[in-house]
Amino acid sequence: MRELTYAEAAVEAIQEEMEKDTTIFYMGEDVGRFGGTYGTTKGLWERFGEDRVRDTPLSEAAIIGYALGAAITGMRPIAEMMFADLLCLAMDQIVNQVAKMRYMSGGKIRVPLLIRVPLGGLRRAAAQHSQHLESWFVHTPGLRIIAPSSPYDVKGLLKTAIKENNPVISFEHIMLYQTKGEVPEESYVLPMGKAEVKREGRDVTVVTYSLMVHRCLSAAEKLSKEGIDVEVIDLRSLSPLDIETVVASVKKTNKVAIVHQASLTGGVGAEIGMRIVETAFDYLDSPVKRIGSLDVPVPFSPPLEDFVVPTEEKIAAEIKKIVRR
Amino acid sequence: MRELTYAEAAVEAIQEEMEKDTTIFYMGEDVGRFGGTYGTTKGLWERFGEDRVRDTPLSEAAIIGYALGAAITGMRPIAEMMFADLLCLAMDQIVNQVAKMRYMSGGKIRVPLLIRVPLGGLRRAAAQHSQHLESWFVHTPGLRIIAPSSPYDVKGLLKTAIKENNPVISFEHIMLYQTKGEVPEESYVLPMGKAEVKREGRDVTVVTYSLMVHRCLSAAEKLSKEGIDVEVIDLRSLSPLDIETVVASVKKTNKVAIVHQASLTGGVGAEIGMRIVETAFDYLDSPVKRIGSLDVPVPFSPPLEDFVVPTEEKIAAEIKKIVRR
Amino acid sequence: MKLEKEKLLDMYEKMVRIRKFEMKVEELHIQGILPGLKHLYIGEEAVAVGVISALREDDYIASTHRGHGHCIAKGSDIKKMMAELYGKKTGYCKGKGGSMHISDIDIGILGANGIVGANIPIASGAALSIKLRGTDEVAVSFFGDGAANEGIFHEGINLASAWKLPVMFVCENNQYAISTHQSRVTAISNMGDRASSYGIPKFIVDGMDVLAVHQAASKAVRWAREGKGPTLIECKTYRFKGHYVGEGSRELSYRPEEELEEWKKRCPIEKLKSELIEKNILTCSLAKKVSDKIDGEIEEAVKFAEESPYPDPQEALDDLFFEGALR
Amino acid sequence: MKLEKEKLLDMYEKMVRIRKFEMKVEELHIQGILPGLKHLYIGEEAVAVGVISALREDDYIASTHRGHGHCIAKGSDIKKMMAELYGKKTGYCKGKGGSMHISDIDIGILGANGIVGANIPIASGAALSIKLRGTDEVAVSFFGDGAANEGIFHEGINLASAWKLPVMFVCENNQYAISTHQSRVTAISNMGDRASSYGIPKFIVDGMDVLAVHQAASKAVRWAREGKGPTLIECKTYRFKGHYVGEGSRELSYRPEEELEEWKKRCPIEKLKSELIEKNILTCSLAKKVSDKIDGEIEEAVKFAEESPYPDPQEALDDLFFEGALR
Ligand SMILES: Cc1ncc(C[n+]2csc(CCOP(=O)(O)OP(=O)(O)O)c2C)c(N)n1
Ligand SMILES: Cc1ncc(C[n+]2csc(CCOP(=O)(O)OP(=O)(O)O)c2C)c(N)n1
Ligand SMILES: [Mg+2]
Ligand SMILES: [Mg+2]
Repeated sequence: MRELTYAEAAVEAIQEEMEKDTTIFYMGEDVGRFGGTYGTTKGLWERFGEDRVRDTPLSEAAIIGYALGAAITGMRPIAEMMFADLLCLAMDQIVNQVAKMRYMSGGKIRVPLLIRVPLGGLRRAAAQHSQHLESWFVHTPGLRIIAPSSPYDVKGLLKTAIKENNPVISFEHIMLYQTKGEVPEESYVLPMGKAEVKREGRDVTVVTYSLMVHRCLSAAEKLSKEGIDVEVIDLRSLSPLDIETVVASVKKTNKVAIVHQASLTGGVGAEIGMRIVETAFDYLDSPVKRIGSLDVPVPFSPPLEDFVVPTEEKIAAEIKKIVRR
Repeated sequence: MRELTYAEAAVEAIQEEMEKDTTIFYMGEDVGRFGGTYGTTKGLWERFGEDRVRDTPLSEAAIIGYALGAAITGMRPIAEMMFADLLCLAMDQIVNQVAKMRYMSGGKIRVPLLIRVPLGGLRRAAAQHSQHLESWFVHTPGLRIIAPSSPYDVKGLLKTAIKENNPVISFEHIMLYQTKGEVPEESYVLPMGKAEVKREGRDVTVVTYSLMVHRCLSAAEKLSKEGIDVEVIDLRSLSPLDIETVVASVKKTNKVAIVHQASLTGGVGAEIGMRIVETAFDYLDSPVKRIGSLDVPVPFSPPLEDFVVPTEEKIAAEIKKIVRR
Repeated sequence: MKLEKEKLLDMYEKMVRIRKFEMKVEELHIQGILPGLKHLYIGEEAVAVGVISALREDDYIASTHRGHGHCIAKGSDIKKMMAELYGKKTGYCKGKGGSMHISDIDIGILGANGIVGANIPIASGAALSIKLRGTDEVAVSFFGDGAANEGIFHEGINLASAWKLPVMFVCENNQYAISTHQSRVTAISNMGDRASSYGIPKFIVDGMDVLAVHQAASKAVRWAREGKGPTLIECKTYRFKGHYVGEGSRELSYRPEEELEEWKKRCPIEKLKSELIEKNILTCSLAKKVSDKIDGEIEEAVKFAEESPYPDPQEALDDLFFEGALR
Repeated sequence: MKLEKEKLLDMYEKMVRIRKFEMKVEELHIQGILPGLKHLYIGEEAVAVGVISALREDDYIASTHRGHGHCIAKGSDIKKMMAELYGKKTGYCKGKGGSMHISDIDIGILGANGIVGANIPIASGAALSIKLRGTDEVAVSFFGDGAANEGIFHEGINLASAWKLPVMFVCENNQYAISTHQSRVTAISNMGDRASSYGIPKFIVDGMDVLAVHQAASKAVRWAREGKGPTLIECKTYRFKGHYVGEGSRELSYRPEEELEEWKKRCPIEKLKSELIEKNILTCSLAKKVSDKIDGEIEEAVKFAEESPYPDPQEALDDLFFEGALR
């Protein structure tokens, strides 16, 4: 099968949908001719022109508010925040407006709006350019959240997100954009809210998403050589959360770790962990283990950042501890 | 002992500190002669004048940014957001600036800054005036978070918060401001990060904070008549979290429920629950139970809001289920 | 610009409807019948009616916390509005929204908004939608003097002017944001002057004079429909009541009684009434008829609301997501 | 206004120091030695030096993502700066900050900032602090043309003008925010004209002319110290390099080579140099001496950074909270 980068697969999803539906348009900072700082929109401007692929000023709150206004009056906007830390500048529009608009209207208004958000540390970009803020939005009723980890997934999930008649936030790890993977030529979609068992295993379940999927898979490979058989689940969506798939696995392995790059305290891992405890308590042989970034802002210096973010080694070591408990 | 309202006790704390230290000043919307929409600053303007009790324009991001700039250059500001939902407009300043400033400077800068935040539903104020957003800030390294439930606590904790050389957010439930309680004449402080066992009990531990403390205590009274002996813990601070007190109680009762008014998914209850699971797994007789608001924006209509927010009856019923499991 | 008699009478009637609706709301709130927060539009009727009477039915408006007047001027059904204020199932939002969130997308009301200034980009986004669809509606954002100091005012208007969107920014300058007089929190007197930061036309008008407002708005509408972009209209007005119902005596801590009395003398309804009477368009008996008719409507609205059921508690879980098919 | 010879030479030297520091940073980055993101100040030296040379040592500045120039102009130790860019323990922030977060509170540098526009209220807060303490320092916020479209620009400046704070808002208008020319995202040409929205004085100056910048800044400083409040200074300038190091050929997708070449002819350092030579303040041999001296400083800085240790990984956990006593 042909291979695409994650960035290319994402663009392809958008392009296919924009070709079919002229109400879809794209807006954000440097998304036009520049193609997005991280290549999020490469080629779209050339194909669709500047009416439908719109460069905005530095005005994050306005970007989301405009997209919302357009979404409720017949358009299907895709709005981009250049990176997740900038969500902080648009929280009112996202949380107080976008997420609540339909509900507050008593179900009369529809909000078909996709917000794309590149994110992630490990780029030595320091505290204000490295945050994983997904848990805030998981805590916000009214939003759907996806966090695809592969070119295949990002294409399929973005297609669905664009077709959705509800607001969706897509968190896309910047370190994934240049990774390659198989993407079929034929059109396909992936359902939101469906996790994928990336690797089957008997001894322990590891639940993760986004970039950490890859670190967990490497850790699992390494552990398999030591005779530990790890099941790795990629959540793909965080809202809705496919707790069934997770619980089914936990019922099999009786042990579970949750891994994410967001800082540990208050991260999505807490929610996932509690759902497991609530649903599968009697199947658990050991406490649910959470592995996340250390609870500090992301430091700049490489040895510091590498210490803060979960590494393959750390993940492997923690899994081993659980299994050997 | 004399009785004060929660609002009065809070004002007294601020007044005492402002009298001792002229670098303390207060800023926010309508906090001057008007005394704060919820009476948060009643009498301060009369006593300290408009230089030290400053009415701002509607500019939430600027309020926090100004307070930060003043805090790092020799002042000790207290900044108020009129209600928690407005935090959404100041997230960049709070999360990207205030919380990270010291760390990013390598520990050179100090940020003695208190942010006071009235909050809370049950006022029929609907989706944009009723949110409990504390879990976002618990997930933000670099902030201290308090959520006092009584006049005594709010005075003691605010005094400490004002003396702190780190940023503190004080979440104060609007429905508590007019409640009364004993407050000694003599000056006192309460340490941050110390929970209080509000009621001792043998059968089950209930962990809560802010307004829900009162609903839990009523539920506990009711249950005591049915022979169920509930221990109620008021966390008082959410960062740092006094997990020791919680765990000590759980080791005694072997059963635990966490109750908060924030919506359930991704709420602080998940973090607290996971900490319990991580530290006291082998002592748990049943899964940790979380009780929070239902995962929808807060609706306006009284019967709807009352259905969404945990009631005394619901809390009691859930506790009973745990104990009878 | 000469307005037809019917139009003038319609404007008059709408202003009276707003006034009487708000007075009833105040009464019901004070009686403890209506829950929640309410911000009355009394005194400012000329702004909503002046602007909205310059619009077409298919144009959009985005409203504020002080939004009843905009809704009524745009043609909302006051029965459904009243039911919403009661928290009843028959209300505009099935009781989920309340006073600060009434919307009616079918008649172009994009919603009241509890966050000051937040409607500015939303209305502008509707204008972007209009432009992209190639139709010729316009969108209006109403907001106060307080909102004009929010960052979103700046972001929202700048982008609309860069993109030449058909949106009108209407600043209802009643001089106060809750207790805070604008002169204490901004160094300029006319919010309309901020238009120059965005290179757009401004109109600064007497917001107690519905005809003046209407005239400015009509020019702005034409400007927008011709594709020339946004405009900023500042209407100098005053609220005759406290910031919210129940503020009571606190009001007098921040604004002098004489100031209030002065402004009350400039009541926009009285002003229009005497102008219309002078022009022989309105007579005292016709005015009485209008008044009676509206009293009847309001009575009916209250009755409708009273008799409507509350939503079933379980309905709190509905309406969060659109559950139908994907596009 | 006549500047003393020493002052002029000092300004010249600072500009050269900035330029050479940045060229070294570019080189080290391209060699893969420096991690992370870097935004070079090359071409804009006259702004930082022109403004900061009008300040006293005890005045405050708040800087941007493109902040090396401000720090050097304010007197930062380039050894500690370079060490920070390397991520070393001896850097200004012990390696925790990196290029976008260098601060030195001891000499009034409140910090570079990775969030565009975010320093505007922070500098203003320092000005509030000055006013409350009753001292006479001033604070300066630097920001770009892009930042001038952020909501915080509006909120920050409005409040400073309402409170008449001693703060100067310096817009470094290099015409682009990353790839986006200001004319595509705002309808006006001079960001300085926005001063009128806040009733404050504006200065619109040639940002390639350090003496013109210095002169405007000096007036603004006097205005601030006299308690008259904030000012907005727009400096028209241009960055000679891509938005960030490593942007490479993408740069040419958004700005024409000729434009770049035109601006390069207006190099602020060359301009000052020839003016000083003309005035017999500088000679070619003195210029050579300055250049050599700074080359030496920079070599030393690189050596210092190279030889410095990385922080111990565990140190990532330090410095989050002040752990000392309460006040
Ligand atoms: C962003 C925001 N800040 C503060 C509030 C609280 N608040 C509600 S109305 C109001 C005053 C608004 O003043 P203005 O914009 O002049 O409108 P007016 O009430 O005078 O009609 C305030 C401060 C809010 N709802 N939203
Ligand atoms: C609030 C915010 N939006 C977007 C970005 C991403 N970004 C970094 S620099 C930049 C351009 C800034 O332009 P300008 O203010 O003109 O400064 P310049 O880079 O030209 O010096 C952008 C968009 C950011 N860091 N912060
Ligand atoms: Mg007002
Ligand atoms: Mg620029």
